[in-house]
Amino acid sequence: MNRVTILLFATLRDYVGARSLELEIPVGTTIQGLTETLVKTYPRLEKVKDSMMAAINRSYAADEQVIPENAEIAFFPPVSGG
Amino acid sequence: MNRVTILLFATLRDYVGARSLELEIPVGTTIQGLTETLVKTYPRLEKVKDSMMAAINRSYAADEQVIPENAEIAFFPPVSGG
Amino acid sequence: METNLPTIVSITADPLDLDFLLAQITLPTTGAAAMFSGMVRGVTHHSGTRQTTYLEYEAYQPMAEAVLRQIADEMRQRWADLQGIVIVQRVGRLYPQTPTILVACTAAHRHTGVFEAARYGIDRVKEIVPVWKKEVGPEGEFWIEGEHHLKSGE
Amino acid sequence: METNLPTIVSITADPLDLDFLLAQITLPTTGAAAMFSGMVRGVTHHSGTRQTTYLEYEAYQPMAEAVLRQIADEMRQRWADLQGIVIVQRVGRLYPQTPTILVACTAAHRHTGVFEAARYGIDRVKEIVPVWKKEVGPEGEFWIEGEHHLKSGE
Repeated sequence: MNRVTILLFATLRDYVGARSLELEIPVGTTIQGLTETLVKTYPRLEKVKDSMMAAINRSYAADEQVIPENAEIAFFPPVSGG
Repeated sequence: MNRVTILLFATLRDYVGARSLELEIPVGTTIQGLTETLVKTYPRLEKVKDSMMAAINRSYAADEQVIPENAEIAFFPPVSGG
Repeated sequence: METNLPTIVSITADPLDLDFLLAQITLPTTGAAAMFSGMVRGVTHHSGTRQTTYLEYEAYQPMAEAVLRQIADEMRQRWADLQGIVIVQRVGRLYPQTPTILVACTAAHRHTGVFEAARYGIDRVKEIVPVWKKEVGPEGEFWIEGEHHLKSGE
Repeated sequence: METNLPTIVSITADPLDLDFLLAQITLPTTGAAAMFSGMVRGVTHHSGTRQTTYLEYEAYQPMAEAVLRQIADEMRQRWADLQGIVIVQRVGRLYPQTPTILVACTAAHRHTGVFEAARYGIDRVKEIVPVWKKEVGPEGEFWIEGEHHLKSGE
């Protein structure tokens, strides 16, 4: 198993009810796989999962990207800075 | 006769040797006419007279414009602010 | 690309000091600066009128600063004459009429792309920097979501 | 054109205070500002390298302020969404790396022409505002002449 940190921002934090999670995931899990796992655990994510963005170790990550060991993963809605 | 004030800026002030002049000019004198009078009196203006700009009462004035009574006339080289 | 050219990127809770930041990117050879600043609107006219009491800005700070640096690099790649670049995003609780961001760039002369570069910089900030704002007003609070969905490679 | 929109034009010997000036043109409905600032170059690369010790700026002040106001009017005519406008030209003895001018304009949003308007403003300043500068350096002093010869109607 691979132990990862998951950071959540803005609306996603409200939906999950936490700023961060520590999770054990199977080696080889992709961003898409982790997203599906989270949506099962936190059903309120269902309605925003198509617009959710992900980062691995502080870089944007595509759905199919495999999560490396001990990664810092972040999920967030479309950005609105400026 | 028409009594006018003439203000001079930048290089023109150096060529004339004064910041301002008080002059009596014939009624009906144009900017071009006044320019020719000044060039006769201050020959160093000869080489810059084609690029000299003029204002009457703080507005840009064309060569053919007639100078009104008691006007404030200004002559200056192309501007270089900013 | 010269390596000693100043690039200042920051996510900060401190007020923006434009004069100070501009001085940081003014070299002996600098003659021109283009800048963009955004502010909190207290009143927004957009299909009706909305009042804003304050905005609460939040950032994924380490990633946000890395992305700001990436944007500065993109600006330098596109406008080779740029000298200094500042991109500073303020976060925290920000009230109407408060500057929230400064994007600034300098060059020897003004016809070098400084205006286009500053505009590109703020456009990219709004597209890819992980910062979010929650709007708080008389009718409650809600997160503002951006409209940009990233394409692969961004 | 609304008449209560702030327009600040000035020829001044005082240092430019960008934060203060920006605040003067930030309304409750303002969300974006584009700005241009010019500085004295201490070193100019242009067919060789020239050193500048300082510039001495001179203005035909009352006419210059009237022309600045005319330029602000032109900006408003061309970009109807502009809210506030600042055009401040500093004069006197100015040393390298000192800001000499600020052209700034605000609007509710950034896609309203603020960048184009600021650029138009500085271009017009350099064309028609009666201000001149004398450059003083190790090889003596000389007046810098603009290249723009006015066409009728300007």
